[in-house]
This record gives sequence, C-alpha cells and structure tokens, in this order.
Amino acid sequence: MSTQLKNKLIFERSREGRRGFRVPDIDVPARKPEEMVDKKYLRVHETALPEVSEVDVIRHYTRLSQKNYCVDLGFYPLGSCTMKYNPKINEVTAGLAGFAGLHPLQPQKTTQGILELMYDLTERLCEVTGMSWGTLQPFAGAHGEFTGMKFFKSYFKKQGDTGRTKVLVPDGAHGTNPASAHISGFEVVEVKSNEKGMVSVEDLKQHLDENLAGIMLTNPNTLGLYEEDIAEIAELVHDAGGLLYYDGANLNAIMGKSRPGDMGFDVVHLNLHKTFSTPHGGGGPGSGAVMVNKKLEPFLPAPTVRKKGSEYYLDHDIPDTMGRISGFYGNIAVLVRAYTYILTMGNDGLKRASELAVLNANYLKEKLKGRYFLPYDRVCKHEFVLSAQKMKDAYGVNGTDVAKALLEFGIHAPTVYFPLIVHEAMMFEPTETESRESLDNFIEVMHEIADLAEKDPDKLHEMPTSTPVRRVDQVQAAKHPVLRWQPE
Amino acid sequence: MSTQLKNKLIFERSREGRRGFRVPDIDVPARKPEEMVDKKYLRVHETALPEVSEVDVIRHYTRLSQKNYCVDLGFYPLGSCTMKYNPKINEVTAGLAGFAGLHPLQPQKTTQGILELMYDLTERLCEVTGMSWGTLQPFAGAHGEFTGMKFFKSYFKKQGDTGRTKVLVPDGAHGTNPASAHISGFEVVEVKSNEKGMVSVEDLKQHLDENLAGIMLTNPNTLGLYEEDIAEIAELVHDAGGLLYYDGANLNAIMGKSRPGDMGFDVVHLNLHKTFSTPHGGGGPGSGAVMVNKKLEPFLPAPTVRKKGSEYYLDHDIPDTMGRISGFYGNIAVLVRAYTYILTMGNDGLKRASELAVLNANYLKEKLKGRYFLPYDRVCKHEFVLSAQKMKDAYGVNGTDVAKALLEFGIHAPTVYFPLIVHEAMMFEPTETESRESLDNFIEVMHEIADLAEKDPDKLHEMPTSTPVRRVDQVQAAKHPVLRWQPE
Amino acid sequence: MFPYLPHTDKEIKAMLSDIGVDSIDELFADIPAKIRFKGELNLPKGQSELEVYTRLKRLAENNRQGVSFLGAGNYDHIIPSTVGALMGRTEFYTSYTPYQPEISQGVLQAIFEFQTLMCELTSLQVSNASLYDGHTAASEACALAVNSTRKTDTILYSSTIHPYTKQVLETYFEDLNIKLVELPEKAGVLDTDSVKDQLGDNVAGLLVQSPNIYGNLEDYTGLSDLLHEHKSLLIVSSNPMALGAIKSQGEWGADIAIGDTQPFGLPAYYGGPSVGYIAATEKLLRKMPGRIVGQSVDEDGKRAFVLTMQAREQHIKRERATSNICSNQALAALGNTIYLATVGKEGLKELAEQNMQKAHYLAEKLKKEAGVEMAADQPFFNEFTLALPKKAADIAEAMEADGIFAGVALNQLDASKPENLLTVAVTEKRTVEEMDRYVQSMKGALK
Amino acid sequence: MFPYLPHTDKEIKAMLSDIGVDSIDELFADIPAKIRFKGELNLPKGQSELEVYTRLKRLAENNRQGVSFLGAGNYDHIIPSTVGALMGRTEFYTSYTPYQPEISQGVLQAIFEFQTLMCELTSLQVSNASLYDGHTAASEACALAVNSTRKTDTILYSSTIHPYTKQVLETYFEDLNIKLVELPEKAGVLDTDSVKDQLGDNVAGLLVQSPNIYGNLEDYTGLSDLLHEHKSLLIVSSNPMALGAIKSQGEWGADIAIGDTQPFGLPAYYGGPSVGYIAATEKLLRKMPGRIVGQSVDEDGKRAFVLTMQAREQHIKRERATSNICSNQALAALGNTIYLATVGKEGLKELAEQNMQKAHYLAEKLKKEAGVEMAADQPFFNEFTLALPKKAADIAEAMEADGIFAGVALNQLDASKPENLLTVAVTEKRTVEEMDRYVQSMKGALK
Ligand SMILES: Cc1ncc(COP(=O)(O)O)c(C=O)c1O
Ligand SMILES: Cc1ncc(COP(=O)(O)O)c(C=O)c1O
Repeated sequence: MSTQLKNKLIFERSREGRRGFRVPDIDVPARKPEEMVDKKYLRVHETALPEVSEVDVIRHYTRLSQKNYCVDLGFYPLGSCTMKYNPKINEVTAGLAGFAGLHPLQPQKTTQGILELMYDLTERLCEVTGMSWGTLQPFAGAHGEFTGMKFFKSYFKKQGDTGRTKVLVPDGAHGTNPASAHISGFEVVEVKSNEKGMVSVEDLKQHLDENLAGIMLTNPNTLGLYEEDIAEIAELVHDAGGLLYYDGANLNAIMGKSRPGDMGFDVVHLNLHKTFSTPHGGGGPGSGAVMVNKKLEPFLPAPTVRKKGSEYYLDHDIPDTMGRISGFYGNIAVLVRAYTYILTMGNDGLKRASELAVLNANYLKEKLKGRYFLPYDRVCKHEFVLSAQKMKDAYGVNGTDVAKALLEFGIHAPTVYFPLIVHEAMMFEPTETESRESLDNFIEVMHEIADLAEKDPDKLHEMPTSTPVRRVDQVQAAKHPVLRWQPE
Repeated sequence: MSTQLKNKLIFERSREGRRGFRVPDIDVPARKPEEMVDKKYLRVHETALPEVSEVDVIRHYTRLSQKNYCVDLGFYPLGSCTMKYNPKINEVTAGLAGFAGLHPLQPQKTTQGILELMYDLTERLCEVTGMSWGTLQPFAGAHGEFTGMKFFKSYFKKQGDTGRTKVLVPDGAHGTNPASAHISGFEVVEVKSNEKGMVSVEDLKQHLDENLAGIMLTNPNTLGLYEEDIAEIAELVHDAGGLLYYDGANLNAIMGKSRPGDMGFDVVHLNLHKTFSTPHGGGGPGSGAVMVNKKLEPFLPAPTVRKKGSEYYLDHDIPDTMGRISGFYGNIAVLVRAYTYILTMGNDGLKRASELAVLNANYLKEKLKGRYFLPYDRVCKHEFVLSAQKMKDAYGVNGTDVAKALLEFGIHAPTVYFPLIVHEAMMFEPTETESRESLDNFIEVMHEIADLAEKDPDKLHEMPTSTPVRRVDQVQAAKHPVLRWQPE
Repeated sequence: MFPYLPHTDKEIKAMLSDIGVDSIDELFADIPAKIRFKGELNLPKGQSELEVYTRLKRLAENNRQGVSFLGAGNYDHIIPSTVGALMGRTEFYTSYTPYQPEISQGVLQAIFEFQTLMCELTSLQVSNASLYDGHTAASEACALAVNSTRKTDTILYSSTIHPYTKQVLETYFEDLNIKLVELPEKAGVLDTDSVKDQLGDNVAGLLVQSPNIYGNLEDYTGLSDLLHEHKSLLIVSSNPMALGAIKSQGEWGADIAIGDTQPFGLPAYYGGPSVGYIAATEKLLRKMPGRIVGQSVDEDGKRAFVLTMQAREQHIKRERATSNICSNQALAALGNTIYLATVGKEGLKELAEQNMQKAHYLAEKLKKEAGVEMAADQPFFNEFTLALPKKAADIAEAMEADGIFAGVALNQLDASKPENLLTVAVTEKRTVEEMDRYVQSMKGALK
Repeated sequence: MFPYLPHTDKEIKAMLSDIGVDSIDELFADIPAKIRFKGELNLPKGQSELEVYTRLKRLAENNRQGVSFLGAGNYDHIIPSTVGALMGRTEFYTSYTPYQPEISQGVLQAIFEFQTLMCELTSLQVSNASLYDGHTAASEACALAVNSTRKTDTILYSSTIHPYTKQVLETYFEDLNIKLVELPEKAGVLDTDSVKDQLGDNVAGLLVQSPNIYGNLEDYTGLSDLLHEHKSLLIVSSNPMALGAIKSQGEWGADIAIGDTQPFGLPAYYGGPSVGYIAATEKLLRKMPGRIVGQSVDEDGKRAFVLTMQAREQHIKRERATSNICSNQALAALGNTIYLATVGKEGLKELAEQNMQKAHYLAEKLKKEAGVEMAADQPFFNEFTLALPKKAADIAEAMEADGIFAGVALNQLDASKPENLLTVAVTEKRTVEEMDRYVQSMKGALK
C-alpha cells in the first residue's frame, strides 16, 4: 500500500549498498585512513546513516513537506510570533552567491559588501528603535535577551556596583525573559500586573531598592496592550539606579509610532524573524539583534561592525566589551533578508505595517469578543488574548479544543496557555499581511466553533480528523521517550 | 469556511484597488499614453486582470500546487512519457544567470558559452543516436516530427523527386506521427502490425512504390517491443527510395545498446524531456531535438550551431535549408538541463539507465501478467502494454477504472487507451529511477485492484474518493464548454 | 555509481531471478546482433555534481551581458520574485500533461486562468493552453484560418511582421497548397490600401502585427470589416505587454490574436522557452489548435477543471488533425499566469505606460541630442527604429564596447532590409542614466 | 503601495467602522503623547523589488572569493543539489516551531531524523533538535555538566579548543559562580597528564576538542574513566565531518558530544546560520537544553512525532530553567538531515577519507616542496597548522594576491598564539591543481 511507503523514516527506506550521491573521483593518492593516522584515532563502529538514492531523498522530504502547514498556505495567527508573510524577494537576495560563499575569517577587504550591509542594517534598526548602536550577533530572541542581560552585568560591573543582582520580570512575560535573566546570573523577581493587564506600578515600587539591576518588559505587553505607564515605569527604574530591557518580540505593533528608546529603554532586542519578515524555518534560524543606547554602547559584544572613512571593518577593540557571545557574527543569511525587507518597506511601509497590524487585531478582537471571553476589553495593539475558561466551564471545551478545531478548518491555531496570567489563554496575532477576507473567513470559522461548543462539544473533542495525524499522545511521548530511530 | 477560500480562481480573489507589485518610480517625464500616441491606437476596455496582493498570489498558487501529483511525490508509470526522476542539479545549472539573461540576438562573441553548450550537446546526441548532426530548435517531440518530415520534403525536392508523397505510419504509432506527416503535406498510409505486435513486413511490402517518401517508426515500438525486422525494414524502405524517420520517444530503452543510425534511420527526433530527464512542466516546455545522417545534413533548419577554430557561431548560410522552424533557437533552458544530465550520467550511466529501465519494465510485466492480460507476451524493453478487456468483460471494470483506482492509492495511472491496437490498453513505463520497493508497492496495489475487480467492482467505479476532486465530468466539459472565467 | 539509479546489485539479482533470466543482457537479446551496439558510446564517463556544475558554470560565465536595448520579440523586463518561487514548486514542474484531472487540478486550474488572462488581454473569447512561441503561433493561426474558411488557398501577410515569422510561415506552408502573399508597407506600417487589391474569396486571412517589426503601431480601422466582407479572417499579432496600453486585437475586430508572452515573467534565456499565445472568436473554437482546459464538475458536483475538446487533437484525429502540437509550453504559461496575477490590472497598465514613456524619452533625446532620425514618423510602444547614417551593425558594435547592446540591426533578421535600420527596445528596466549613457555612446559611435 | 499589505482604502474604512473608530490613529491613542513618535523615521521610502535587488546585488558583488583553505570552524564543502531544493520548500521554511503536531509532522519527523543522525555520528544516546552554533553549544554542554553533577563549580577545558569557544564560555560563565580552568597543551594537543592535577569533586566536566584548533587529533584513551572516577563528565567537541572517519565522542567514552554542523550542507555564509549539535548519554536527558522531538502515536494509533519533555524548557520552568534557548536553528538542521540522507553512510565515509587524503597530500607537499614545517607532529584530519618562518598573516596576505585564501593565522583568533601559525583546511572540493598552486604560491610568499 502506498501509505506504507509514505510514512517511513528515511532510515526505514535504507537499502544496503544504495547511493544517493557521487563523490568526485579522488585526484591525490587514495590512501586508507589507517595509513595516514594511527588506528586508535579512527572510528570503530559503522554509522547507521541511510543508504538511499537521490530519488528517495527528494520524494521523502517532499512528501514530508506536504505534511506541514505554513504561512504560504494560510492564516497563522500564532500570538507573539508575528507570522507575517515572508517576501520572496528576501529569499532571492539571501541566495546571492556573493553572500553565501563568504568565509567568516577571510580578509575584510574582501568582504566590504556584507560588512556594509551589516553596518547599514544596524543603523536602520537603531533608527526604528531609537537607539544608538547594536549587535547583530544574537541568533534568536532568547539569545538577544541573554545579551541584554550581559549589558546589565557589564554596566554595573563597570560602575563597580556588585550589589545589583535583581531583575524584575512581569508575571505576563514570555518564559525566555526570566530564564535569560537567570542564566545570566540574576535573581528574578516577578512584578504583578494590575486589573488593566498592565504592569502594576504599585507592585513595581515595592522592588525598587539598591539590589535592583533593572526590569525586562515588552511593550505592547503579552496581552497586546500598550503599557500606559511606561514613561513613569522608566523613570522609576532609572531613578532607582536600574536599567530597562525591551523584549522586541512585539515591535510589530509600533514601528514609526513609538520607539523603545523614546520610552526610556536602555537595551532592546529585536526578533528579525518576526517584525522584519524573515521566515521562521520551522523553529529557526532567526536573529535576535540587540540595540542599545549610548550608555551601554561600551559593552557591546566583540566584534562590532564599524566604518572608518569609506571602509567597513569588524572592530574587536572594545575595551569594556561583555565578551564574545557566539562563534562568528550571527545568522547572516537572516540579516540579508531583514535588510531587504527594510529597504522594500521604507519608513512609510514599516509604519503602515504597524498600523494595519493593529487594525487587523482590533477588527478580529471586536468580531470575536461576542462569542469568546475577552478578559481585558480595550483597544489592543498587534494582538489580543481571549480566554476559553467560560467555554470550558460551560461546555467542557478548552483552549486546546478550540486550537485543534481550527486545524480541522485548515487554519493554524493561536498561541494557547500563554500568557500565564489568563486562564485558558488564546492569543491571536493576525499581522498586517492578512487581508480582510482572510480575517472574515477566520471569524466565521471561530463562530462555527463556538456554535459547536454549545451544540456538539464532543465533535470538537474529536477534532482534528482530516489532518495528516490526529491529536498526538503527548503524555506517552514524555513518559516513554523515544527520541531517535533505532536500527534493528 | 476555509475550503471556500481554498477553491477560488485567482480572479475570484480580486479586490478592487489591491496591489501585489510595486513598479519602480518613473524617472522620465510621466506623460499619459494619449500624449504620446493618438487615442485611436490605445486600449479602450479595461482588463479584468486580478487585483491581489503578493500574499494572495503566493498562497493561491502554493495551494494549487498541492493539488497536483508529480514525479517528486511518487511513481508515475505513464507509458510513452518516460517520467523518470528530474535531477535537481539540472535545475541549478539551468538557473545560472549567465544563461538566463542572454538575448537571442546579442553579438555571438558575447554568447560563446551557450553556443559551446549547444554544439557540445548536438555532438553528444549524435553519438547516442549514431547520427551526423542535428538541430536543437524543435520545441517538443511533435515539432521534431514536423522537422523530420521537412527533411523528407527537402530531400526529395533536392532530388527533384516530386512524386514521393506518401509516408507510412504503423497502426500502433503515436497520434502525433500521422498528424505531423499530414501537416507537412504528406499523405499518410497506415502499416499493419503482425501477431507479434511488430510492423508486418508483409504489409509494408504492399506500399513500397515510387510514391513512397518514407516511414515513421519508433523502436522499441509503442508496445515496448524491439522491432525484430528493423534491419530488413530499413533495407526495404531504402531500396524503394524512401527514408526512415525515428520517433525518439522510446530511446530510453536502448541507449548504448542500439542506435537508430545503426538500425538504418535517416532522421531521429529525441524527446529531451523524456530520455534526458528534463522535467515536463505539466505539459511542457520540452525539446524535440532532431538528429540526421550525412545525407540529410544539407537540409538542416537555419541557423545551426557550428565551430570554426575555437569559435562557435550560428550558421545561417545553409543553401539547401528547409528554412526556419521557430523564432529563435529552441527551448534553451531545457537544453541546459539535458546537457547537464548527459555530463552527469556519461556513457556508462546512460547505458546503465537503459538497462535498468528494461529490467524494471520486465520485472513489472512478469509480476502483473498473472492478474492482467498481457496481449504480447515476450521480453519487453522500457515499457509494456496490458489489456483490461477481459476484466471489462468479466467484471465491468475497464482501463479507466484501473487508472482511477491507482490515483486513490496515491500512484499515477498508466497511459490508457493507447496504443490503439490493443483494446482497453494500459501502458506502463516504470523508468530506471524507480526502486524495487517502489515497484513492489505498485505490484501490490495492482493486485489489490484486481482483487477488488473480482469482489467489489462498484468500489472501483467509485474511485478515486480521496483526491482533491473526484472523477470529472468530461462530457459536460466538452458539450458546454466553459473555457474561461467570466467577470460578473 | 549513479545517484538516480537506485538498484543495488542484490536487488538486480533478485529481480532477474523473478523475471527468470540470468542477466540483464538476456533482456536485450531481442536486438538483432548485426545492429546491436557493441562498443562504448564515445562520451566521457559520468561525473559528480561538483564537476558537472563547475563545467556549466564556466560555460555560463563565458557569456557576457550588457545594458540591453535589444527587442525584436524578446525583452528585458522585470520578473517579480513570485514567478520563480512558484514555478519552482516541484508539483508544477515535475508533473506531466494533466491527463488525470483528479490529481492535476493545480496545473489545470492554472491553465484555465491563463486562458482567461489571454482572453482578457486580447478581448477575444477563447484561448488555448499555449503554443510553442509567437512565430509558430502565427503559422498555427494561419492554418486555423485556412481550416475555418471554405475553399481558400491564400494567406496574406504584411511586410511589417517579424521577418522570422515570415520565414516560419514559409517553412510551414511551402509544401502545402497554400499561397503566402506579402502586402507592402508604407512609411513603416502596412499599406492598408494594398489589402483590397489582394482580397478575394480564396483568401483565408490576413496576418498583421502591431507593434510591428519596426516597433510602429498600425492602424487597423475598417480592416476587419473589409476582410469579413470576403469571409476572410483578421489575425493580429501583438507584443502582449503592449496590450496593457494599446488597442487589443479584439478591439480592432480581429478574429485571431497571437503573440509571444516572453515579456510576462520569462527570462530572455537566449530565446526560449517562451509561449506562443493564441486567442480567437468563439466561432473558431472547434478548430483551435492545441490543448484547452475547460471547467466542469466532479462526481460530487464540485467545480473541477479538465482537458477538453480533445476530439480536435491528434491523439484522436491522427492524420486528419490540422495541428500536431502535443507537449506545449505549460510551465512557461504558468509563469505568465503568476506574472499577470502579481502585477495585476493596475500594474500591467503602469508597466505598459512606463515602457512607452521611457521609449519616447530615449527616442526624443536621440533625435535632439544625437541628431539621428526615426525611420518613419509613426506612433510606437516600447520599440522604435532609427535610420542611421551608417550601418546599424557597425554602430551597435561600437556601442557594445561601452557595455550597451544598442538594438537589433534589422538586416540581421532579414537581409533585404536596409543596412542602416536599428530597432531599439526600451523597457521599464532601463533607467534614465542608462538611456543618457546610450545617447552619449551613440553620439560617439556616429562620429 | 506595498505588495505585502493587502488592505484597500475601502476595506480599511469598513473595518474601522466595524471596530467603531474613525481612524487608524484612534487605535494608537493609548500611546501617551509624550512618548509618541511624531516625525518620520529617518529612513528612505519603500522601494520596488528591482531597486532593492539592484542594491543587494551590488553589495553581494562587493565581496570577493578565493580558492579557500580557510577553516577554523567553517569549511568549503560540496553541497548536494538536494539540500537547496528541499530547504526551499515553503512548507518547511515558512512554518513556525511545530507547536501543533497535527499539522507539523513534516518538520517534526525531520527533526526526529536529525536527532537520530546526531546520535549515530556521535555514538551517544540522545540528541536535541539543535542549538545555535558549535560555540554556544559548548557553553550549553558545560551548563549541562554543572547542572547534572552535584556540588560542582568548575569546568576544565583544554587550551586546544577553539579560542572563540573559550571566549564564549567566559562570557557565559563569568557572572555565574563557575570557575573555568584551562589545561595546558603539549605538542599541539591537550596535555592529558594535566587533567589529574586539576580533577576534584568540584569539577563538573572537562571540555576537549578533536580535531582541535590546530587540526590535530587528540588521544583520549582512559580520559573518561579518569573523569568518571570523580563523577565528572567528559565533553568532546568534534567537527562532525571528521566523524565519518575518526573515533566518535561516544567511542571515547564521552558523556556529551558537541560541535557545529556547518560542514553538512550549509553554505559558509560569513559564519551563519549553522547548527550547534549536542548529544549525550541517556542519563543526561532530563537536563538536556533545547527542544526535543519524540515519537508517539495519534488517537488512531498511528505513529506521530511531537515536541516532548517540554518540562525542561523555559516556557514552563521560567526562572528555574537552566537554558533559555527557544528558537533554534531548525531549518539549518533540516539542511543537515537532507545532506546526510543524500551522501549516506558510504558517502560520508568517502568524503571524510577524501578530506584526509587531500589534507595529507598538501601537508606533505608543503613540507617537501616549500620546506615549511608543521607546528607539531600529530595526526590530523582535514586541517593542519604550519609553523612558518614569517608572520602567518603576512604570508596569507601575499597568497591572497594569487587568489588563494591560504588559511587562518591563529593569532587572529587568539592574540596570545604565536604569530607564525597558519591553520590550513583542505576539503574534498580542493583539487590537486589548486593544491599545487597553493604550494607554488606559498613558496613565492616565503621568498
Ligand atoms: C515575547 C517573546 N519574547 C521572546 C521570545 C523568544 O524569541 P526566540 O524564540 O527567537 O528566542 C519570544 C518568542 O516566542 C516571544 O514571543
Ligand atoms: C511515441 C511518442 N511520439 C511522440 C510524442 C510527442 O512528443 P511531444 O509531446 O513532446 O510533442 C510522444 C509524446 O507523448 C510519444 O509518446
């Protein structure tokens, strides 16, 4: 049966002696490894790598690809992830051989083009965020957060202020925030949100002591709400001797409208794989570029790109640098895409993108709040959070059920169970690249799901049924971990 | 509902004023058309071209693509079509900007690379076919056939032999053969096949008169059988003053094993999109390169690629040329792929490909003939023909039913109802790039279908049920033709 | 070892034994010994990807490109990134002709959209799924005219059509009993007065082209009425990019519209692949050459697309067929479809206008600053012809030294044309700087 | 107009009215006036694809490439055509992290295969879904060691590991209460005698690298036993391409294997993206950083893959997490997977052997013909270090004039290294002609 062929692992397609690749004929003496190197250094066991033809490889992964949803297939309102359309021109420019073939250690006079791009991109990201300079090295958002925390560390070290060990993180923060602060050697203290879903200034004030290193915030916050008191918060933290860190995952809401630098942040990480349209690749690679203000510039990770006259170079000579945070200079291919996007959109386009992202989110919110509970009912920015708690209480239909039902309708689920401050949270981020009819289709589906919840909840519990696999047993996966294929 | 979104035409996604493409700002005076050209020359009616965003375009055609089967998804035993794997390196080389950007009329000193490729490819195709020179211009097999017929015409014209108006075509020939002879101004006479499924020499002899221009054959023929008497046929035709034309659609069976030139053919067309692995693109573009022997070389279409010293050039100076058969020089991007393939395979690989194509076909044939009727039971070459006639008589299951059942099992159907000399014909061509397990899976499915034919024929009539659409009403399509979308 | 040949030795042995033979050679025993090929093909052995790529890359680099003002049927237009991204979907490019509609809706629907787009652009009612190129499309159109009109044996064509089209027509019709009669030009356009003289009941149709080979727009006012009076058909060939701005074939009253869609998202690629388009009036449908996709329903009543009207085709008609085309240029037509969807209604208009604006800018600047003359004073779209004081080929060669492909010397296409005619194409891609450089270079070359 | 913004003015109006506001600005009224951004960002306006492409192309062309003998963690290997073709499938590259397994089996299964491949290569039991790069993988591995061993506060590392790895470790650990202690080298490899001196119950683990920064292979016989006696872990970093020929981490008895998979089908791309791999013994599973895919079944009992063991991750653990990694390098890991599937078991062996053969050819030829010396007499894989009579950077610069990137001057990575050390990498892509040219060029540069 053909299904049998279709559901194999690549290892299960292996046939002894089959080949999918021809190595060029060797043009130097073909000595055996043991003639070159003492046997004790050589591999003992054969690997069970697959033995397949090129045809096998292509068919296997082409079929696999068809078992995967993606932005190019439809709406992907995964909150906090900014799954906007990834423009094709970005892929074209990222594919240019003049970039792809560069070795990170080749002489800098032979890499002026890529260095100019990095310089130019840094400058533009600074303009968007209102910061002074930055680093493009962080490989993802969390890596950017770590880098941000190292700025805090380096700054206080330079100040000789060793007592500042505490970083404040709101209760609604993304998990990476506290984790990043923690692995950087900070003690994490949670700040409560108030009834409006915003950082409680009252609670914040409790923590403003001489141990305060600073605070990590995202604004709009993870409820999609703009922190009204952000200016006051910044003042309070600064006055207490602390620093402010901005998690840029939510920047898509406010480009050209409000800049973290102007809000008072000292350091900002950006997720280029969100706001700047680089594809997420099924989990990465992304880029967590970090921008800082003048105060923190001396602590940039080494090297940083600079310009002298008309020459671009990697500056390793940063006396107060926090050190090296990655092997080379970051996910360069991602940077090329982000740069392409910024050129394409320009100042007018970036601003318009934010405006329409916010328009789309508010439109959705208004159209859904009648059927789903909206815990914080006010104007939102790029995303908003609904709760399935009432539905769960009334009909036994929870956030997961709604998510899985959406899959059945051919749409990606929202982010569920985050932020933690909302029970049965469902976080929707439509992004600006969705058209009105796409939103309307989604609204219709969501209403249909709400109808089903009332009338036929069991049908929802069954869903999805038409996806490549149905609901997957996560408990078994975790309890009896099978994490690799085993040869017989 | 999302399905509603998914099944639209691009026109039905249109929204007034929506844009998917930005034209660069105009950098010369932006005059209105009517300021440049008298109004009578200008378009009167607006077009109903779609108004969609880039996102719409990408999603629309990405989803459409997923409604299409292809070689990269699985087995495609479509007889006479040689649906072998299309190597990815061919796509890489065909994508080289140094080829793609060339204008056909730019100075030849600036196109030495592509001319060398064309020259080299011609040479290699001559070696494979045993011919002397050729043209790469024909856009597809049928175009090659036309070109072949023009060689006949030109040759006899040169001989002053105007009475040779008759071209013989076997009853098993592909429809393009008689059609090509006809549109070239020949009268087509059908030659019968004998009980072995081969050209009847007896019948052939009836037609060997002074009106004979020649014969069109493919060998192995459309039953996948090597014409035993080919040498005698060639002698007879030549002795009668005729020429032999070889339809190269079936060359994949015999590379390095038997050459049309050695069989006695004067002109050969090749389907580079079959034997030489260039993808078929859902119906084209292909290439129907034509090779000829010395006798016919003077009649090549103009221009032909030649070499003088180390310089390649397009020779327009062919006194006895048949003329021009296409605007420029053929489907060059297809030629790049075919050339890449020949370099990759080499003489050893091409021969091996034919050997394994024949091995695969015979293997399938032997495994299926127990359950399906094999009208000509002998060793086959690259393909073979079964008949569903007995199944139809016994259970009401015809060739179409078998074909549609295969679709249900995720496999492409064979060619059905061709050749015309076999009732309920089903023509299978596995090609060399299918692995044994792929064949075994197919055999299993075919046996299951045979079982169903006996036990539950209605189930077969229902199939397919899980494809993007089910059986399509062809009668309605032809009776009430709807050949375009209409704006409201 | 060959990466595309999956068979292991063990598998081959087992398969041979299942077949009941001892060796692969036995499977070739039916080839008579006397014509069996015994040696080895005189070709190099197979090579690795790296080696092959290195060779191809070297060949690619052994071509040179310039700032291109070359046209004459092949143009340097912007190709939106969507085109490559979507044509690169393997489901499209590694499928065969959509004979099995149930698993070919992707290709079928795209072709249906292509047909619609061609109808919209040409203002005609039916289009096929594609022909090989614009030149062979002309011969198919003429054959269609002959086959749709009774007792005709003559095709008229304007001397202003592309010379290659003429040459292709000659090849296609010289062995049939069809006369090709060329009508003269006047001031760079068809001399329409000549039509009447040649018209008669034996005339199947008249083939004209606008923009013509000089780039000039022709005025077909009254032409279709005149032809129709004689039951002859009007066939108009047009650069489809021009149709974004100029009068369409249907608007001129043409019965058949043809042309070459290379400008719609296809790379120049040394001339191919492109697509020959053909659209016609409803009446001509049953004689239309090539494949056609129609809309129908499946067993569940769902909209579905399918190859239709196949009774016209050679599979069924065989020696009675009036066209032999089988494989066409489907993937390239898909490229056109994606292109047109991307640029859209307004984009095509804008692009067409920019082509016109830029060509007019350059033409005027050349007249004013380089003092050269137009070969004729006629309206044009994105291409115009200069009558130079020297051989056009020499001027082009001189300008090539400045990195500019200055245009097509028309006598290169047709030796009977004057040597001093240079046809210059200006697309939306040419910048004002490039055009100013062109003028400087031309001035230098003329000295 | 922006091709990615689908909204028409009409639609915007209708949506605003549905929301109940009059303007988009109203939706931003919650931004306090004082910090609202009022001007325009000081960036150019948006541009068309052609303009953007032209700019990017110019930047790309403003880099130069040479025949590369550069390594030090990034190598010029053959990339089979399958890798690009499949990584280019939009279903893979435009999807997010596979949080919804029902519609993410493509990515999930591929990662599961990646994990298996890493286990096979390293001879260890569990692998994660990827880390950022080989250097950050080292710091994750050290953190894993610290977190899996009781009451330890020290990480030992060999002075022969990549200097950048050391620097990254310093950044990661300097603010934690973890001591980093460097162990000395002897003749270009770790002085294994020094391990004993530093070992104690406070030591979480020892990080070593083979092939090391000089390209030398190190001998870890007995090392894991020694460490395990102190309940310390052995962490071995290896170029994974070498694992096709050299003893794997598991075979040396390592507890954790790390490295960077750039050699497996990823372009050099100025250093990124690549993938940090990490594999470990079963025992360490619950502390493993990063995402992990597990096999399970769906409701119908069908095999299915899913992100698992998420209790380890920061989404749940938050400030108690021992790693913060969230997005990883999934697409690049997919590239690795396709690469390894394509080259296969025998291909990887052959490639590894050819790397070795070619590097040995060049090294011997350099010794013999250019009279240069190896920095140490040690076995090596595809990279070796020369001790030159002049500054390595100067030699490299001189050779660059011949179009050759001669190698990495080690003091460029670590100022404390002697100035005369040049590390030369030779992959299967280097031809005998290129190597012979290298020797000639070196001879010239040394004059
Ligand atoms: C608010 C927020 N912060 C940080 C991150 C971490 O980013 P990354 O996954 O790129 O490490 C995310 C990602 O989901 C996020 O949503
Ligand atoms: C035997 C044979 N001859 C000729 C042709 C025509 O080739 P093309 O479709 O390339 O015009 C075919 C194509 O199916 C064929 O099978």
